[in-house]
This record gives sequence, structure tokens and C-alpha cells, in this order.
Amino acid sequence: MREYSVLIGGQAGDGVRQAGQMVARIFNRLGYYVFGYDDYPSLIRGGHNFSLVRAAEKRVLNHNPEVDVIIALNKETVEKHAWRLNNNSLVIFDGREQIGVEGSKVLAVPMSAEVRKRRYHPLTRNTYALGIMAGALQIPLEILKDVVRSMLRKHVEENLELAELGYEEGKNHAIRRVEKLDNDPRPVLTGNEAVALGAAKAGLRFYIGYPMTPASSLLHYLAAHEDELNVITVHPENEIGVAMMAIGAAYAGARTMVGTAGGGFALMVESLSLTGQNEIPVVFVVNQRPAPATGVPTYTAQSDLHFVLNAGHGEFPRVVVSPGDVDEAFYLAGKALNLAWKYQVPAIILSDKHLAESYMTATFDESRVKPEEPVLWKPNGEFKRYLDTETGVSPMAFPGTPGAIVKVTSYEHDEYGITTEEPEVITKMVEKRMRKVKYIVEELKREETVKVYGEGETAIVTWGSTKGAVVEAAEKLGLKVIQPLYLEPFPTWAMEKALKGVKKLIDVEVNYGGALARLLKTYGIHVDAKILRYDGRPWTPHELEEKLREVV
Amino acid sequence: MREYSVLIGGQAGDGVRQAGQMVARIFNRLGYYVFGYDDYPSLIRGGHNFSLVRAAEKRVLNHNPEVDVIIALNKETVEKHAWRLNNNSLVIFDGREQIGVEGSKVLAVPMSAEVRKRRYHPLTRNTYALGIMAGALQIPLEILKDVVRSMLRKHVEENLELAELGYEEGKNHAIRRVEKLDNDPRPVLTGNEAVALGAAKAGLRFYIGYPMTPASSLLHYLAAHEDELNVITVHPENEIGVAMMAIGAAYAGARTMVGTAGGGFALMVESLSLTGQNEIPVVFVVNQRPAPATGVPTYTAQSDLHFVLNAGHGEFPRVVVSPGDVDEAFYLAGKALNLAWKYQVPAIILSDKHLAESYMTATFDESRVKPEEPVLWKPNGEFKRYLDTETGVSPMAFPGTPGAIVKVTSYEHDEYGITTEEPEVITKMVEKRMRKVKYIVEELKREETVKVYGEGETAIVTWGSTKGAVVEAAEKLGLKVIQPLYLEPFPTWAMEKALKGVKKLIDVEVNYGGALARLLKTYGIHVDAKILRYDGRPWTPHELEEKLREVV
Amino acid sequence: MTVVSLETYAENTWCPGCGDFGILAAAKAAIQELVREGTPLENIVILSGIGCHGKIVDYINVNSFYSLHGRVLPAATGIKMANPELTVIGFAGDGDAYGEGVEHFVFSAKRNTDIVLVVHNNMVYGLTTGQYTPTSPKGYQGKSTPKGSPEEPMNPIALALASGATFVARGYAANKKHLIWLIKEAVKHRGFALVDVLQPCVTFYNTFPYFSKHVYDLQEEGHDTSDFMAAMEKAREWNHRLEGRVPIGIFYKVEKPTFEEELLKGRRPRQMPYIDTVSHVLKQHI
Amino acid sequence: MTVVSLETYAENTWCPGCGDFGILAAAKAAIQELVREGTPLENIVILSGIGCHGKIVDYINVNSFYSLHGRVLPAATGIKMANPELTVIGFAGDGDAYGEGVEHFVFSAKRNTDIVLVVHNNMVYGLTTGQYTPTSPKGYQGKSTPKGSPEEPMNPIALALASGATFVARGYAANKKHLIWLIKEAVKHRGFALVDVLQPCVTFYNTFPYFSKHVYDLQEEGHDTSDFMAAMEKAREWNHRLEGRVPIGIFYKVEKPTFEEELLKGRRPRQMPYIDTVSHVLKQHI
Ligand SMILES: Cc1ncc(C[n+]2csc(CCOP(=O)(O)OP(=O)(O)O)c2C)c(N)n1
Ligand SMILES: Cc1ncc(C[n+]2csc(CCOP(=O)(O)OP(=O)(O)O)c2C)c(N)n1
Ligand code: SF4
Ligand code: SF4
Ligand SMILES: [Mg+2]
Ligand SMILES: [Mg+2]
Repeated sequence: MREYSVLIGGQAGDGVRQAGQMVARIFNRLGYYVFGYDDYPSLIRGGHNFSLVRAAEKRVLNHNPEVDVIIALNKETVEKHAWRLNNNSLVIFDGREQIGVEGSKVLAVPMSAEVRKRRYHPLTRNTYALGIMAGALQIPLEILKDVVRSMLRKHVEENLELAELGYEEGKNHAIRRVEKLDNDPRPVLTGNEAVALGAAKAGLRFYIGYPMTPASSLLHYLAAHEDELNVITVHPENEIGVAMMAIGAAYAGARTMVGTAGGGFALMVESLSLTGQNEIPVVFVVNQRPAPATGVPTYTAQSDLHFVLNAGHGEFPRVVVSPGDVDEAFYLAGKALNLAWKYQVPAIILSDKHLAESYMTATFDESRVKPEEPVLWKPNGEFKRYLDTETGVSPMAFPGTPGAIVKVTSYEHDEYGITTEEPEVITKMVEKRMRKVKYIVEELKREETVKVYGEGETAIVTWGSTKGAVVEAAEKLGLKVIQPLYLEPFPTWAMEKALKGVKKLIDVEVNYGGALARLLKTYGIHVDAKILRYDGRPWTPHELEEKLREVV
Repeated sequence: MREYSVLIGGQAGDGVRQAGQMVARIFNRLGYYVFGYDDYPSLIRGGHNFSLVRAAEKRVLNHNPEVDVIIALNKETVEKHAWRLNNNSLVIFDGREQIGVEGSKVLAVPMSAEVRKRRYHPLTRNTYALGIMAGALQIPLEILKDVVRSMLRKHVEENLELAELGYEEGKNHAIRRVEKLDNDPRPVLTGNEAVALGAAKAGLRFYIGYPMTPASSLLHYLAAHEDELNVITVHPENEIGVAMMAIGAAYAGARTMVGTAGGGFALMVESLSLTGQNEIPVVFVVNQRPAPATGVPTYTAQSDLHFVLNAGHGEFPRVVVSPGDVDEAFYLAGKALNLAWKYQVPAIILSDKHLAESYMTATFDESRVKPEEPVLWKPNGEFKRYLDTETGVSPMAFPGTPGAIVKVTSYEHDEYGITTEEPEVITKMVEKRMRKVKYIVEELKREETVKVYGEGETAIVTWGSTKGAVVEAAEKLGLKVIQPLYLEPFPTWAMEKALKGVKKLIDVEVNYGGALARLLKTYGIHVDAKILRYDGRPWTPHELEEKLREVV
Repeated sequence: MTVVSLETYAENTWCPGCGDFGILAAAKAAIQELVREGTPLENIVILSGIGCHGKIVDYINVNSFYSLHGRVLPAATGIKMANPELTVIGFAGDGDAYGEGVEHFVFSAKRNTDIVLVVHNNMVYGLTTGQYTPTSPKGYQGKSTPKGSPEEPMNPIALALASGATFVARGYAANKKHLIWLIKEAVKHRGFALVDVLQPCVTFYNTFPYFSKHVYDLQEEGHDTSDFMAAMEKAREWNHRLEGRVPIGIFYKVEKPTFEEELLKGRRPRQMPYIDTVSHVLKQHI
Repeated sequence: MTVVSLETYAENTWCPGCGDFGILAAAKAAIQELVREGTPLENIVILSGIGCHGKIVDYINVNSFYSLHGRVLPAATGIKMANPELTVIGFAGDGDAYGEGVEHFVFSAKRNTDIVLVVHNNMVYGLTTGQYTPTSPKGYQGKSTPKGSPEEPMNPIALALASGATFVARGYAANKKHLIWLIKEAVKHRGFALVDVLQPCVTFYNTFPYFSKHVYDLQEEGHDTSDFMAAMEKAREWNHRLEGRVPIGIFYKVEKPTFEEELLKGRRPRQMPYIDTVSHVLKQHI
């Protein structure tokens, strides 16, 4: 498989992330599938940030720790990442200084000095570097220029000029020729962007969020695209305000989603329970990061699974989906919003920093997502907000509907929504609400709820963003991979099918305790080994391969 | 077994609860074991309240739906509860009206009228009624008078007078003679009171709470006994304030407990997670009631188990205890506080309305609870708040200690408490914290963690307050009962032992889904049948017997 | 002229004589008048928190949202922003609005969302049996503070003013006509409107005797409702001690753009079409 | 005269030029002076919220509690009530103290807990990349409000006053000497002391040029700090628009009993013995 990896490193504020995305777009336009990973500490200026961009002939869902090119915006980058270089690789270094890196060609170009000399914006340096890279990899300059034009809003001319300048220098030190493939370029999206678009396609009207890494970019993205997506974004005083506003807006008839990380979600738990009682549909995006508490805010984890599954006092149905790539994020976000509205239950999109902020080639078919009809009250006869039906779903109406008095409540209640303390009514209403699970399951049985990759007697079970690295490692080792997309209601039927013929089951996650393995146990499925990490970093296929060999 | 049951019914504001407690104390002084259950809707005046008091030769942990005496402060009480009467029972009715109750003697006495005539406080009526009851059951008047003197603060003389008056009337209609038993009277406590005393005995310094049924009475009780127990109580702005103040106070060195119901706990979840990261010991009392959301606030449930077990983002050790009666509440509250401090973990006392507010004879040995020493820093050498030790427990110091700079944090951190993002340090600190579980388990292995009653091949597994009804029903049917006192760390070792020889396992709980059964499944234990209710009412032995017969 | 019936079958479980009855009667009358004056009944939404006051939603047959303790205001804001045509009136307790969820109070005032907040200010937690609230006087002995509340009461009128509220008023549960007027004025006001209502809790803190003697009408005595500093002075004239005269009426009233106007900028969320495709956005990602 | 070193080994990761450096320098100097004047170093506890400002606790070698976002104040209150001998100084962000956890701000002021709150008021969420906060001017364009913030800014000085704070001040991160003085005055004040500090965020909202020109010293121009209404007037003189003069200094200062005094009534929690028995209480239950 033809593939290339590029690392860009520098300080926070150097525009590392954007440069990485530009690299991804360049390869995208060359017909490659791309994946980009950002690693950055929790600070605004300084520190060390890097982006790892991988481009390949086939779809890739993870970065490669080894790289062909390092764009080092400072010396620290070379020092920290030289180990990633393979033979015949290239280091593009900002400086005059001669630095030696074994086995690699080093192109030291005083880019900042050049930029300063011209009094250009410091960030134009990145385009300069990308010009050098394009030249050295014999990528047509026009492609880079196109990317500059489509991605940058400011200082476009200066950037184009520096792109050219760099290109000329790079050309003289060509190390290889990146061939153009015969694919049309495709959208490159982060998990958060895919969730935003999937929800928008399913009729999202309000997105309400309080900034929190790694969910802030979901808020920012939707705020920036309000008019293109017919979505209104709101940033309230805190997460309790977020959740309660969302419930209010949904009560008034607007499809509403909120997003946060574990700590923000913790503050929404009482409100979540409210949606369990008043049956108002709200979608919660929970992007995991290392915890407890503030933890390691800009890194990744999968340690909120059981929290999310069990959050809220009392018993009520909920939907929990777990996308592992941008296509799944798009589909499942749409599905979560639709399920929430069709069954009047809360739905949670459980993602993590690694999926939320990494960018990758999207291949989804947007026509598969559209607003599905909820059960609406027909204005004939009396309206009972909590009519006890066979499916447990009561036809909805919204305030402003003549003839319908819409009473919703946090108390246990009768069909009209009036408070009750009668044991028979309580029993009936608990059963009404819980009955929905059966019908959600029926609908899910018609959906893809568990993904299976490859085959064999040894299978890996994993979830969320970790599936990227797992699938790639498993392919190499000839192992089967099983990835549940739904965690609640748990697709036991599909798991059973997926597990047929499996003799050995290995669990791979990014947490300490093996959360998925624990969940599986509740459903009678036992894993034979667990491969876990909990240092804030996602698995890479290479690391996994090694670990898997040990246990297989 | 000699046993008597008395029901007192009336409106909210009629002092039903206190009258019930007086009945309990009367029987207590006669040497009986007592149990009192209060049933009341969520309102302040009006509605229908009743107390069911049961007195028996042997320890009883539940009320009996059938009663020997009904004290009906209004007619509704007779109408609602006549079905509870057995033969040769007595109805003491406030009124002149002749009401017929089949098979029972009705004593219609215009008590209110009498009280009004004398211009006494309306609540003195209850003592009047108790006087009648004492007379009719041939209970020495002195005992009632003693109870009046010890329990009432106001209008004592009037009450004594009415007691006498009632006694004379009751005597004339004696239905039976309640014998005095040869036991000394024992303290009669609610679950909340037992938790309060157990924690106080283990060195509690601060109790912080925001009112919420059924935890308010814990706050009230400790507030009323501040000086007797050396406890300081605080009622802050909301539950987030509660939890954060508690963490602050514990950081400063004070043993601190908070208490609430599910909805208030939902607001504390972020703070709970903070204790997981900063390792500050706090005890959380969570008294369950029917949910989701506000639910049925004055009734009972066991539907927050998985919420409490999994609350908080990220992974961290916690202790969850589940008392089933006041003795267990006393011991486990003490143990929870001690474990929290010895291991620097959050501990949760999971109770419910039925235990928290029902009163029963206590038989605990208070000497078994005392403050156990936490690991404290010895002022030699450098202080590192998060010193990585074999047990994961770092010696503590509190601000104000010369030589110790005590830095605690919500971020992942190094041993000094300084923020880190380094993968190796993160890994090490996660392991340090999680390692404590092993040592907690070692300590628990020396404790009684699972209770076993009776024996046989068919066993019932249950938890919390439900054990009262279960044990009684099981005794009748000759079944074994298994009751875990600790839910986290889960005492697998003791369960294994308890389950030896058990062929059929039946789960009894007060929730919809069978929360304990689900938990057991994670530990590989399968139940064969579940007996569940979720109408806000506790099981009674009589109802259970029937259900059990169906499945056994 | 027909009057819309707002009765429900829910049994009223307030204590006999409770100040809440006065608020209920005034609220119903105000709603009836609003309907008579042209507001479609179906466009009225009421909300409540948790507490004795909260039961009001069960007693008025109109769209309602029985919220969580302290969370009337963000829910009301969500409703209003999703459908600005609705008339949104929240009923909250003093524990509820000024304690548990006071952050939303500050922010609703700051944002100037066009909603009404009627606070049943009985200076106690009624439903949880009479503990001190943010507005109880210092020294108040409830079950959580048998030695007396250690805190000075909050001044919600001053707090609303400082937070940016554009309509700030106080009513008294026993002055029904005045209260109806206040609620209607509050509804007609474009922006966040606080109606703090002195609501005696006959069971735990019977302030009827005091208030009935000591309230006086700001408007009758003359007060410039457009003057912030004058409003602040009046706000500070009395603060929840049963001492001195107690001003009721409108303290402050000014016009400012509302939150939903500024947020929506003419968009009508309920009328906006669902998008057909996201392809135009996907193009930006190539 | 020796100066206690407050350095830690933590790498400072604020943006070069950030206003937080000024606050750090002033806080360190104030602590050093307090120690020199007799406060035992071990009796000083600092706290912070989450945000750029929060890192300050990593940079000062003294007891510290790195709290949650918005939760400095209840933690500080808990510390103070458990050990009133400690000097408790909280550092919080504007998003932190005035947004996420503003209920605690209102209540800390109301209670008059003897703690200091230094707010790094940069009018943006720094650490989450520059979104609008409660103090951002209306129209502020951050990533969550690309069309401009729809809300008027909060006036924290007015809010503190209305909430009952007994010491209300504003400093400027670039006026180190003045800020040291303010922090020390705040520490010496018995009761809740707010020091709102204008703290330019050079990356997302560089207000240095504006403030350096427009701040003026209340005390220099003469201001009666015991007059509530005068303080309120001054509070309203400027509210987070880059327009007009900006008063700094002490707005208000009065003496009132503190929360912990009223709560503890002489009890010293850390010195109270554990009880030996509960039998005296059990007796009441027979
Ligand atoms: C989060 C939460 N905390 C506590 C409670 C318990 N609770 C119910 S009503 C109430 C007090 C109500 O007081 P207030 O708001 O003044 O209303 P009132 O009863 O006086 O009308 C409390 C604390 C709750 N329902 N939810
Ligand atoms: C409950 C919660 N919500 C959101 C966040 C994310 N967060 C971290 S810092 C921050 C903003 C900080 O702004 P401010 O308090 O003004 O501090 P500054 O960075 O400006 O110093 C936010 C929203 C969080 N850590 N916790
Ligand atoms: S307790 Fe007070 S507020 Fe509640 S209903 Fe009774 S009188 Fe009214
Ligand atoms: S982002 Fe702003 S507040 Fe944060 S360190 Fe940089 S300049 Fe300071
Ligand atoms: Mg109240
Ligand atoms: Mg800020």
C-alpha cells in the first residue's frame, strides 16, 4: 500500500493544526485517503504541539507513528520526533543551523527570517514549509495553491507567494514523487464535524453548548455554519443551563443537541434524569478525555462508558451510540436524533478526543440520514401528553397547538401529566416508559448495530475511536474485529452473530478497567484478554500489533 | 410469636408520625422489639398520612399490613384501612358518629371536640387516643406517661391529663392484655439517625446537606444534636455547594459527610469525580426514592444502585455500602467514614426512604465503631501529597502543618500535585489510585461483608431495606437469604461462600430492572427469578411470601 | 364575554390559608384577562420549580413544564428561544430561584429574555418543612438551623437590578388586584420581568399579620421606575426582616433588546425548514 | 529580613505578555509580605478554578487546591469553616466565578465568609480559546458567538455589592504595586473580599492598550468606601465596554460578622475532640 506520513511540530500558536489539515487536503486532492491526529497540551502559546498526517491508498483510521517528512517549526520538534524517521525521509527545519539527523535529509531553511523580512504574518511560514514539502515530494504546486485558496481567508496572496518560494527550494531537494491516484477528492472531517453534519441532516435546530475540550469545536463549527445548516447555537452560563435550555427548547418542538466532555456531562445528570421522566427528547454528545475531574483535558480516553450508561437517578430508557470514525459519526448522530424523537428518550453520542478532533476522509452517503417522523398528535379528541400506548410512545404536541394542553413534569404523573402518588398509576407509568426499549430494539434489529471486520477464531472486541488502530493491526495479523456501534440498548442479537465461531476474544480499549469487557460480562460474554492503556494517548496499529502478538 | 400492630392515620399536620413513634416507645418499654413505617404524600397539611407500628417478641424489620388497632384521626383512615383489621381488633375513632367495621370493636370518642373544649393544642388529641389504646390493651398508664414526658417538650401537662382521660375510657373497652416482656427497653432509631450516630462515633466533624426527602431528617437530626455529638452542620445554597464545601473541609482535615437523595446526588457527580482525582475523603449518603427526576419524593425505591456505582467521569476507587437495618446503618456509616479516610477515597452510604425514615429497635454495640487512624505524614523529610506508595495511599497532611505544602488538584498530577501531561506519569498515577482497591479488599476480607440468614438450596438475594421483609418471609418458607452489605468493592469472596450449595437463586428488590441481579451478573452470578416492585412501596413479608411461593 | 376555564381535576394540597392560593387566583385571573385581550390560550406556557409553589402548574389547565428544583429559568429560556411567540411565565420558590438555581436568575436578568418570573417568596422551604432560605432573616430557626440562620438574607430586588433585569417588581399574595396587575404588566413588558411575591407560609412562617400591616404601594407614593439608583434605594428600604415598611409595586422598568431577538435575529426556529443536503458544507472540507 | 521563596518547578505556560503574570507577581509579593508580617506560610491556602488563571496554583509554592471550573468559592468556604485560622485566597477566572459558578459568588458575598476572591477578569475564556464570558461586551465575536455576543456584560462589582459583599475592589494586572496593596487589604479585611482584576488576554482580547490609558484610581480621586450607594454609582460608571474611564481601587468596605464566626460560635473544629460514646443520645431514643 502506498502511504505517506508527515509530522508538523511547533509551539501552540504556530498554526500546527491548520498546517496539518493543509497537508491532509493536499493528499486528499491527490486522491489519497487521509487521517490527521493532533497532539497538544492544555495551553495557548508555547509548549509543544504536533500534527501527524497520514495519507494512503486505502482508507486509514489512524496515524502512523513513523513518518516520511517532519516539518519542524522549531528545534524541539526535531529532538522529540527524530525517532519517527525512516530511511530516505526528509526534515524541513526552520533555521539556518545545521542539524544532523541520521539517515534523513535535512533541509534547513530560515523560514521565519524570510517571513519577518517581508513583514508577513508569522503564520505564513507554514505555507512556506508546505511549499518546500510539495517541491520535495514532487506534488504539483497548483494543488498546494488550491488548498491555500480554499482554506485560508486572510493573507492569501502572501501565502501563495511563499508557497511558490518554498516549492522552488523543495524541488531542488526532491526525495520522492508522490503519485496522484485516480480518486476524486473527498471531504476531510473531524468526528465533531461529522456529528454536527449528521445531526443537522436529521433536522437539528438548536445546538447548545458550554465550551469544553474536546467538545468546544463542535460548538464552534455549528456556530460558524448556522446559516448554512439552519442551526441556531447558544452558549449559556453553565452546563446545567445548557441541559435545561435544551429540554425547554425540545419541549417547544425544536430538535436540540448539547455537547460536552465528561465533567460537563456530570453537571447535566439531573437534567438527563428529567428527560427520563418527562420524556422530552434531547441528544447529548459526550466526548471523553482522561479523568477523573479535570484530568488531562486535551488528551483521549474511553473511561466514561459506564458513567454514561448509568447516569441519572431512577430507571429510564436511553440510547447510547458509539461511533468509531467520521462515517459512523455522521450516521449515528443522525440516528441518535431520530431515535430520541421517535421514542421520546434521551440519546447519547459517546465519542472521545481522538475521534472528535482527528480528521479523516469521509465516505458516507448523506442521503441515508434525514429527519424521521416522530409520533405526533392528530388534533382530534383529547390530548394526553402521556397517553399509555402499546409502544409506550405517546403522540406529541407542542405548546402553541390549539386544542392541546401540553403538561410535562418531573414528578411521576398520570396520562395528563398531573402528579400522582398512587401505586397503580406509578406502576403503569414506569412500565409505559420502560416498554419503549422493546420497540427501540425492534427498530435497531433492522440497523447495523455491530460492525465486523475480517474473520477467524480469534477476535478483538473494541469500541469508538480505538477501532481505527485495532482494525489495521488485526488485518495484519489476520484477526477478526467486532465493534458494537450501539451500547444501549445493547445489540445482543448482533453480538451473538458476530461471536459465532470465535474461540478467543481480546478486548482493546483506552482505559484502566476494560469498560467494554465489563459491559459484555453483563450480557454473558467473556473476554480472554484485555489490552488497555490509560495514558491519554490513542493506540496506534504498530503498538497494538506487538501487544496482540503477545496474547494471541 | 407475640406481636401487635397499630395503625395511626390522619391528615398531614395531625402529628401522625409522632404518635406512631410514641406507640413504638410504649411497646419498647414493654420489652418488645418495634418497627414503624410512615406513609405520607408530598404535602404539608391535609392528604392522608399513616404510621404502621409493629411490636414483637423477636426482632422485626418490617411492618405488618394487618393490624390489631387502628387509631383513626379521621374517617378516611377507617375507610382506607379497614381491610387491615383482623378479628378481635379495635378501632379508636375520633368522632361521635357510629361507624361499623365488621369483626372489630369501634370506640368512637369525640377527641377533637374534647380537646377544643379545653382549648388545648390540637395535637394533644394524639395522646388522648394513645391513652384509649393503652387502656384497651391494658398497658400500664405510667408507661404512656413516661413516654409523653420523655418525648414531648410542649404542653406536657395537658398531654398527661388527656392520657389519663383516654386511659379511663379505654380501660372500659379492654380487648386484650399486652404483656410486659422481660427485656430492657432499647433505643428506637430511624436509619437516618443510625447513620448520623455511626458517623459521629467515627469522628464526624461536619455534616453538610441541602434539604431533600428522605435525607432532610439526617440534616435535622444532626443539627439538633450538634453539641451532643461534636458535629457542625451546614446548609448551603445547593448540592454543588454542599459537595464542594465538604471537599474543602476534608482537605482542611475535618471528617465530613454529606447527604441527599438521587436528584441531589446527581448534582454532586462532578465533585465526586473530583474526590477521585484529588483523593480527598468524603462520605456521601444517598437515600433513594422513586425517580427519574422528582419522581415520587416521599416514597421508597432501590433504583439508584448502578448510578451510584458508576457516577463520575473517569475511573477511581470508591466504597459503596448498603445497610438494611439500623444496626447495619450504624456500623456501616462508621466504616464508610473510616474507609474513606484510611484509603482517601469517596464512600457512599446507599440507603432508601424505607430504611432512612422507618424506626426500629437498635441492638448495635457502639464500641465497635470508633475513628480509625488514617495514614498521616510524619514531619520528617519532604512532603509529597501524592507520594506513590505500595498501597497507593499517600500519607496525608493538612494545611497549617509546618513543613508540609499541601497541593491538591483536579488535574492529573505528579507526586507533588503539580499538573502533568506526561504519559508515564499519568499511567503511574492512575495505577497508584487504582491500587488502593486491592488493599481495601484485603481489609474488607476481615469484615462481615455479606450477611446470610437461614440455609437451604433455594436462596434469596436482596439488599438494603428490602432485607427486612425478605428475611421474615424466607424464615416462614425455610429459605436462605443472602444480603451483601458492600456493593463496591463487591465482596465476591463472601458471596461465593454464601452461594455454596445454593441451587436456585431468587432476587428481590424494589425497582423495575433488578439492579442487584444485573450487578451480580458482572460477577458471574445468575439469578433464576426476580421479584420486583416499583410503585414506591416497600415489600412486606406477607406479599413476598405469596410471590415467593409462585417461583420456588 | 366568556371566561376560559382554567380548572384541573388535581386536588389542591396546599395548607388552608397558604399565601399560594392568592398567587394562584391572581395568576389565573391574569391569564384569563390575557386570553380575553387576545393571547391565544395555547400560546401560554407556565413553568414551576419544586416546592409547595410548584404545585401551581397542576392547578392551572394550560401548557406547563413542571421543572426541577431551581431550574425554571433555563427551561423557560429554552422554550422562549425555540418559539418566541409563546408567553412564558415561570413560578418559582425563593429556595428555588434565589438559592438552588440563582445562577439562572442572574443570567436571565442579564440576557433580558422575554419571560416572567413570579417568585413565591415565603422566606422558607415550604415543602421540605420550613428550613431557612436565601431570604429568611438572620437568626431564623428552622430544622437545619436550630441555632438560627447564620446568614443575612439576600435582597432579590437589588440582585435583579444589579444583574440587569429590565422589570423588577414586588407583589403581595393577599393583594389580589394589585398582583393581577403586576403579573399582567410583567407579561406585557418585553424582557425579563421579576415579580417577587410576599407569600406567607401559614404553617412555617406566617407573615400575613406583618405584611398586611406594613406593605405600601410604591406607585401610590410616587416612584420613578426609570431611575436605577432610585430603584436600588427602594430595594434597600426593606430586606426580609419583620421590621419597617415594605414597598410593593414596580421598582424598575426600562426597555432593552431581548435575548431571543438578539439571538434569533429574525429567524423563526419553528418555521425554519430542515436542510435537504449538507453537500454545500462538505465541499468546504475538500 | 528573609523573603520566603515561592517558586515551584512547574513550567510557566501562559502566553508571553499575558496579564496573568502581573497577578502572579502581585500575589507572590503579597504573600511574601504577609509572611514577613507574621502570617505563618503554612497557614496560607490558595485555590483556583479551571482556566488559564488556574495555573497560578502550580506556580506558587504554598498550600493549594486546584478546584473545578467555577467551584473555587464553596471549596474555599469549606476550608475556612474547617480551619478558621487559615488565610484563604481564591483565584478564579471571569468565566469561572461569574459564569459557571456564579451562585457561589452570590452566596459567598451574602454569607460574608472571610475569604478573598481574586478574579482574573480577562473578559474571555482564555484556556478554551477565547469565547465570550459573562463580562465580554455585547457584540464580542468569539468562536461560540461569531455573530457577536447577544448579551450585555455582567457588572461583577454591582453584583457583589447587591449580594452583600463587604469588601469590593478592582485592580489592574499592570499596576503591580496597587494590586499588591489591594490583595493585602483584601486579606486583612474580615469578611468576603472581591478583587476583580482587569487582566488583559494578549492572545484573544488584548485590552492592555485601553486599560493602561483609561484606568484611574478611586482612592486618588476621593471616594467614600463606606457608602453603598456611592459604591454602586462608581460600579456603574464603567461596565466592560472599551469606552470611558475605568475606576480601580476599593469601591466598598464595611465590617460585618463573618460566616464562620456565626456558624462556629467559638467552636474550633480542628481542636474539637472525637466523642467517646453516643450513649447519651441513644438514651433519648428509648
Ligand atoms: C436538586 C434538589 N434538591 C433538593 C430538593 C428537595 N426540595 C424539594 S422542594 C424544596 C424546597 C422548596 O423551597 P422553595 O423553593 O422556597 O419552595 P416552597 O416549598 O417554599 O414553595 C427542596 C429543597 C429537590 N427536589 N431537588
Ligand atoms: C464543568 C466544566 N465546564 C467546562 C470546562 C472547560 N473549561 C476549562 S477552562 C474554561 C474557561 C475558563 O475561562 P475563565 O474562567 O475566564 O478562565 P481563563 O482561562 O480566562 O483564565 C472552560 C469553559 C471545565 N473544565 N469544566
Ligand atoms: S407549607 Fe407553607 S408554603 Fe407550603 S402549602 Fe403550607 S402554608 Fe403554603
Ligand atoms: S490565552 Fe490569554 S489569558 Fe490565557 S495565557 Fe494566553 S494571554 Fe493569558
Ligand atoms: Mg419558599
Ligand atoms: Mg477569563
